[in-house]
Amino acid sequence: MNITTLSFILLSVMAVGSAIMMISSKNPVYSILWLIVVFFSISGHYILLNAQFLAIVNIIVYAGAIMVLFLFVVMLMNLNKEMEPVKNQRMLLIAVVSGGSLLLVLLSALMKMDAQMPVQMKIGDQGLISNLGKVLFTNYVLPFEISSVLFLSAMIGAVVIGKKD
Amino acid sequence: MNAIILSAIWGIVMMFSAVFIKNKSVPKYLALAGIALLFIANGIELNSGRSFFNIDVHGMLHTNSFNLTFIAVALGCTAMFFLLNGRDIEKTGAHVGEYFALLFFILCGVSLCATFNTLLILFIGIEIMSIPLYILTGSDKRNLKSNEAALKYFLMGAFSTGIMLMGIAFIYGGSPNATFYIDSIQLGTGKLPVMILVGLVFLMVSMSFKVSAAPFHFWTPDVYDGAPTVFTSFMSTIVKVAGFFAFVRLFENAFGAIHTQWQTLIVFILISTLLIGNITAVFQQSVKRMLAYSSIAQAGFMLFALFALNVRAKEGLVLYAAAYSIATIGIFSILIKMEDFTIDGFNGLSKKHPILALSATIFLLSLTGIPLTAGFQSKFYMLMAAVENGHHFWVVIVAVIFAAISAYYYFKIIQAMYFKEPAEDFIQTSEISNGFRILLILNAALIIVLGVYPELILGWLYH
Amino acid sequence: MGSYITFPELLIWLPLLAGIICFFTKGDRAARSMALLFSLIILGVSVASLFYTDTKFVNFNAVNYYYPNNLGNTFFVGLDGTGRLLTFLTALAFPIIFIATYKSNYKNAASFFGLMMLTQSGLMGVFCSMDALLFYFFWELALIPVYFLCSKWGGEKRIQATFKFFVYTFAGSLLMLIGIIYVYQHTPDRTFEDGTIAAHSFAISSFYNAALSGTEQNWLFWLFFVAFAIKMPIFPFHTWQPDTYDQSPTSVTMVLSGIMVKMGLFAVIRWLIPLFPLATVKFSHVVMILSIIGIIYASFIAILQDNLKKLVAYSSIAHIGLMCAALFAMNQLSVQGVMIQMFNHGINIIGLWIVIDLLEKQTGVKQISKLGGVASKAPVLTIMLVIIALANIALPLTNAFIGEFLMFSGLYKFNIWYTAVAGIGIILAAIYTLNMIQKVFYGNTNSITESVKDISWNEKLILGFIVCLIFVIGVYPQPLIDITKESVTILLSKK
Amino acid sequence: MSNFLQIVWLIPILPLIGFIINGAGRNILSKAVSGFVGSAVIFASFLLSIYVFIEVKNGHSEVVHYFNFINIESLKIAFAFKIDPLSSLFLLIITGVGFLIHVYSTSYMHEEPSKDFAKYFSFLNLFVFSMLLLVMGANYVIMFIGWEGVGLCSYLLIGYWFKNNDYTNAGKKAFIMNRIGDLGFLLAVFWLISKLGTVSFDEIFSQVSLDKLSLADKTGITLLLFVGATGKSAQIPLYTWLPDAMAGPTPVSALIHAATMVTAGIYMIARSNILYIMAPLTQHVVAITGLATAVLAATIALKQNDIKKVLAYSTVSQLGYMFLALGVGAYTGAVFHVMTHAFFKALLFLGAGSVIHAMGGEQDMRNMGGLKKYMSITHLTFLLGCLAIAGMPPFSGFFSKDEILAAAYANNPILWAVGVFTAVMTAFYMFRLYGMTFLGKFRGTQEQEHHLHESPAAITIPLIILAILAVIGGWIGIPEIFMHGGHRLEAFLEPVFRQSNAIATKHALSHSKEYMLMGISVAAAFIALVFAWNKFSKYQKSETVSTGFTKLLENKWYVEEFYNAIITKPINSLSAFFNNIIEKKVIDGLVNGTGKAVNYGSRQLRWLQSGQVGAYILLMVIGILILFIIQLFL
Amino acid sequence: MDIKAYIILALTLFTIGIIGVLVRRNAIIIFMCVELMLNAVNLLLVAFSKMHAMSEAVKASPTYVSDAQIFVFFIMVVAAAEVSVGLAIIVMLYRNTHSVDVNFLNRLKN
Repeated sequence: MNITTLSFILLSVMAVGSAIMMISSKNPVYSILWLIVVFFSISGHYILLNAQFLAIVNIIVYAGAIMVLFLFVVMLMNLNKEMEPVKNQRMLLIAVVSGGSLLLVLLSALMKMDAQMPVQMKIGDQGLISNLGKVLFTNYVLPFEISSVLFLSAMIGAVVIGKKD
Repeated sequence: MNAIILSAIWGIVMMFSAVFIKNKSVPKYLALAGIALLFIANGIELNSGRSFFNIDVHGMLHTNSFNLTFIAVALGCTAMFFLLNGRDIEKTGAHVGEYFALLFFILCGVSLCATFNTLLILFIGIEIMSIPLYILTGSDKRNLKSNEAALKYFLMGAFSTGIMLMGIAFIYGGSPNATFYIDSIQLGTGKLPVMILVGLVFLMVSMSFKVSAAPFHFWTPDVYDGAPTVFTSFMSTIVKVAGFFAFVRLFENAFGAIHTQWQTLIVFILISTLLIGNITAVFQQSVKRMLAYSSIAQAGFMLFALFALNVRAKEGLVLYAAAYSIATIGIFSILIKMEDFTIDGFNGLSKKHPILALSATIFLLSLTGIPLTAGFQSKFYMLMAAVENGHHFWVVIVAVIFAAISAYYYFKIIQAMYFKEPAEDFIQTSEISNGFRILLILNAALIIVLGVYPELILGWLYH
Repeated sequence: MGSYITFPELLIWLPLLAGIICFFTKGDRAARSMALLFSLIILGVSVASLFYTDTKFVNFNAVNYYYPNNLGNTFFVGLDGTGRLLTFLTALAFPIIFIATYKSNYKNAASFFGLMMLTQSGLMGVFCSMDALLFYFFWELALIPVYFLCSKWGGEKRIQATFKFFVYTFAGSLLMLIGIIYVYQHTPDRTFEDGTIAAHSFAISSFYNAALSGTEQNWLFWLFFVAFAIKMPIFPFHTWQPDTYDQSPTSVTMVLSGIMVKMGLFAVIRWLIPLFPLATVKFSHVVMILSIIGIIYASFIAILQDNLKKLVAYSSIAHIGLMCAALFAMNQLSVQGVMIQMFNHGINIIGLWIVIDLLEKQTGVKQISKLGGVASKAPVLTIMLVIIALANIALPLTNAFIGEFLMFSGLYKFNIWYTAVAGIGIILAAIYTLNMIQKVFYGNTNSITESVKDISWNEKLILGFIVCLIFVIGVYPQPLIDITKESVTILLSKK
Repeated sequence: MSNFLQIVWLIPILPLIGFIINGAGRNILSKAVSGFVGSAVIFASFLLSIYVFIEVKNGHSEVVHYFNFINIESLKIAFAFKIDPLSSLFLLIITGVGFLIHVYSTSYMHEEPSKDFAKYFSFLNLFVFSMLLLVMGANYVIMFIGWEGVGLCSYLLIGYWFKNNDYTNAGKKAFIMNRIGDLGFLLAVFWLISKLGTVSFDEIFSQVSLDKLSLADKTGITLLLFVGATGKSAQIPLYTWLPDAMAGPTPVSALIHAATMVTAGIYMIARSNILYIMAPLTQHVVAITGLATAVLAATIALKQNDIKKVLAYSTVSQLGYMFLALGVGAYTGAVFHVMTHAFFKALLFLGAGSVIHAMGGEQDMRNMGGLKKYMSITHLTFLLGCLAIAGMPPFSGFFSKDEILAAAYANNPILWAVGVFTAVMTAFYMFRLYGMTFLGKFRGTQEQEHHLHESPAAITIPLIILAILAVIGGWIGIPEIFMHGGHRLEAFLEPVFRQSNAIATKHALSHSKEYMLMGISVAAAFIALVFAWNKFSKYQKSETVSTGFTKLLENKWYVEEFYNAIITKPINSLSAFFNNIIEKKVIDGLVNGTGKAVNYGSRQLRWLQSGQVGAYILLMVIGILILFIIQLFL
Repeated sequence: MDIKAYIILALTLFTIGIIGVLVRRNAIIIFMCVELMLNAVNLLLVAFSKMHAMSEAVKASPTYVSDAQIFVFFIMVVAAAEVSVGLAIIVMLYRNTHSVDVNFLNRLKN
């Protein structure tokens, strides 16, 4: 077991564990914090895969911006208490069973693949900022520009919905 | 291409109009001008095959007469929508300019969905269509139903986005070419790698969600019911048929070669959609909610395009898009004028407003699929396609039985309008202008024209 | 082609035009007169078409517009013998109906007559179509105005009854649509006048040449037949009919029972048998048994039926059952019998409805048990009714006798026992008809029938005309036979 | 081709014209005019018939073709009349007796309002028209037109007093029973069409066609035709309508239900004699049915008290006799009996009518008696009629009946024995009738007695003419043993039955045997006659309730009740069952059930739409799961 | 590492996200679970891109291999936009009802 495998396992356990903690925490603030831990461990994975740009963006955008926004909203609403009075055990069971069987079905199908398909670890330059940047502004200029429309609509949305009449 | 860029630009124009122009009715005219411009620009592209904008898109978009015609249909329906419902949009809330801006952005998304050639554009296009819709759904801010609809729509929409992305990821992973271009995923005709299959199912689920096909339709009735009626009209027509066009475009180009391998799934979805849509619609008392279920039922018929996936199916889809949208926009525009959205609210409409009743009848007949209406032609093309396809013939028979059931709820409204007496001293509708009447008649006439002469649209498909 | 207006076109467009004009006519009287005027003009056209058209099916007087659609469907209309007979019946029935109900007041008469004329247009279209899709179009189009007519101007339970009728027939015709599409996929290429070639075609000639295997024919037969059986209606698809006849305004009931039920038979002649000859032979027994069950069953129900309108409805089911059975016997006698019986039944049943309408209008009831003694109050009406009712049960020297005689003799050639069982229907028909005459017209008057008056000029005129027609055809049916002779031969050659 | 025979179309058309004039002008015409028109057209027809008869007698038989009734490739039916000895004889009977009855009716129906009077005559004319068509038709279809037509007229005339429910019921019954027979007739015609492709008599009876028919065909066709005959001529099992038909005016009973219409069956079988003679089984069936009917009706007639009912049952019985004759191949005998029967039965009915007229509508013989002194002409003519029907020589009935009995004996002595037994009963009940009506003391009310009178000339003259005919009518058929060449009727009809006679095996009876048979039957009948005369000339009303066999007879063997139980009731309950259970519950239940199922499904399915996002997504996940399972594992 | 490991990981996270969506009633948490699902997809995409980097055929055009990572970038972009709209909607609802519990969202049903 080399260091790559070890870190993979470590990061994976961390990600899955925190994810479980996130969905099971009663306090929304804890959930947010656990989710941030998940994001960090996924960023760790990105680094392991030598996708540096995404690792950083993930931290900045997700953990930094988005989750902070969530946190703000939760605080704003004063939801930092245990808000859900009754836990529906039956729903939990059904959810776990159906989710679990979905996972099982998918995995049992996918694991039947015979071919070993190794993943390039720690090396490779596709994930470097310069390379991605070049591609993004040449080949991907259309989606890039078009996503501005997305942001415009998000902006208008904030105005339309958020602004008091 | 013209439509994508101009609609984005015009969206921004509308956005600024909201800031600079205080008069509430100006945005409507501006929007009409914009849609006219879009329509003409798209028409020029369709006619000459050349775009105003010469951008290297690296094959991410693919325009041909087929999808340009579809865009033309969508734009035309939007123009009809603006004409019929412009005033009602003004009444929805304070941000008229913004609403129109969002509608134009949605049109941008529609155009993207019609012309995409990579999964990335599809994803962005779908999101551009969805996000403004979340907002428009919640635009009636004081109305709890509208709030609730927006949140439901948003949560479920986000969930389906997740599903879709998972699908895209698996397609990418399974593709030997490592590509998002739908036409070069390169599948043999033999047995598929399991990753592609997984991706295909995920994609199918998320697209079914967008077109509200069962069992992924659950958002539809609630959202259509809760959203402001004008926007319900828009999202149940133009956005939905765009979703369908994207659905068909995706599956035809990416997985068309292995059609038989996933046809069973479509059969399952198709039958459940027809079943749930038609059966549940029967019991509805609110016309708005009934139309929501009817739109599910109609989706069931449109799914025949995927079921058959041949030339006739694609022709039929475009025709269906037009027929369904025109009729639904028409019937919604009448519904908006009603004071009472229940079926009883329509009682005796023919006495007070014969023109409204007549055109509503034509719309409903078209939705039922009675000959001489566009609705018949479109259903006919779908059935043609399905029969031509040659597999699962029984599905066609089941479908027509459901089509007969659909008459049950559409005719309830006709019965109410013509054969029942209104309650005493009942103010049935808000004020109705003569212009509206004329537009309605035009709209109804369009349905008849398309019913007699579908070439009007189909002729452009092979231009 | 199409450079001059031909009879089938006139027969389709004139009623349509009339319908539209009626819609926009102000005033009830004006609309009524307009409709009557137009229906007479159409009758004139139809009569002319009887004389000026070539009887041969192959050279039928057809208009064949190429209508630019890659499906290969055209506005293709024409008249063969069967078509001419039924268009004539249609053209004849409408003026009769209009004159007989001339004194009825309809709310919103403009719409009423407009819809009536539209119905006529649809019916004409069905009988003239030489293109399967066009046929389907008209098939449905004839239904829509009738739906509105019944639901708007009908009786108490009209909405449910009519809707049942509508959904029933609509479902049936959708099945037929699938069948049409399937056959279309198997038609040969078609070259149009301008040289374009469509891969398939809806034209009747292509349909007749469709390459269909035996098994395909088997299930396609049922897809088509169910649609037609519902329209006719054949047991057990008939339950819409009594309710609808009961609830519809009488003039619409006349159209329904006089002409629309013939659509089913006509469709079998024009489409079903030539398209699926193998299946026709294979399933003829099934169809005939169903039809014959229908004859007996409906006749039995009619015996104790208290509702006058439903009684006529059930009698109509029995008669149509006989026609259907005879049609599937597929020999010259039976088919010829069906052809002329379609016409005769139309005339007779319209006559019956006129009388029933008069009674109902005067007394306000349609229960047989509440009526009685009408004969002493309205002798002319009684005579007319007795003649028409007896014609309806095929007494010799009336028109229906010719038809039933031919049908039965053809049926007999096919199968003795079917004929014998179906023949029981003759006896049962006598029972219910005479029961009805006895209970309604004979006996003493009661408080309800006390005030019945005899018929007035327009009814006398029309009933007299019908009675004359009954006897003329009954004594000299040959012209009627001659019109359809050729069609019969051609149909039988498809077997 | 003789041109005068071209005008035979006038014979049926004249009554039709009478029908139209009386029918259309019933509001305008006075009684005198309509009565005159009605009778005159028949008289004109009668004159033409005589003319035709003479022509035929001179050997001018032919088929007169007018136009093609139905003309299709595989079936040509001509509208043509066949004028031959058989039809010309019937023409004479129909128009002759018909004319007398028309004349009689002008007086008998005089109390009716003029509108109804005209209606009556128009119906009567229509009847004559139909009857003429029946006998003149040159093929089975034209015959059938008349066949149904007479049924219709019978229906209309029985229900002439349409306000009375019993009368209209009787009419209805007559029509329906006739229709049952008609179905048999029609089936036979269809059978002929399917085998031979023609319905024309000449073609069917040609040797070529007969060869085409197998024995089974012939038996089937003749049996079916016979079914038709049982309906029209009131034989077992379809005889019950005829006694009920007495509800009609008495002249109608005389004309339709005694003299003419009911003999249509005999005419038809006589016409088809060649087919029958070639189907021995049918011959047996016809003979036995005829005889059974004769016995049955005679027994019933023994205990009837309604004067018309007795006559009606006697008619049924006599018709049975005729069928016996047909069954044993004595066609001439049958036709002969038709003729004599027409005379004496018309006479009896008209006489009864005269009595009823005088009694003010009373028909119950128990309330009559002693009418001899009040109505001498009626009495005398009636007595002659009774003697004729009882078969007393030299009255007409003797000759025809004797011929039948002789033929029956030749066929099978048992048939003869039963026939004689019937003849005895006939003599008995006829003289019971005679005794109860004309002899003894008057048993009616004072008022009736006061009202009694002889009928006017319009009634008595036809009676007298008919009485003369009833006496001498038989003389055209004097048996060979009395007078060589005396059977002029046989000679006249010979061309019609030539084919059959050639085939039929003739059992020539020795003269002594024939005398003996004749003697036995006449003697037996005479004894019965005398016995009845004695017994019923002293008839007194008694209130005793009859029991046992008498009761059985009084109730007509309970046949009506039996039919009611096995036919009428099942039909009604079947109708109710179809209507209430099958139609409403099963079929409509299925149709409406579909609608209900959709509604129910709708109500249930909408609970899926619970409003809970969690539930929605759960259902979606399950949907995804299903899709994966379909895609990956199925 | 084999791609299977990444598939297992990503699907596990994805499933946890789905289960979270199903069991939680707080709209914000549900939304966060959706974000978790998106992250699982992102991870999988990156892993696939690195898997394809090993394939000789694909190596020839290096930009192809970057496609997935660009895609991940766009997913993040869209997610950000979605978050802004989503949170706005949640806040709006909270303003009107003082609750973000989705179980109370049942005015629209049947």
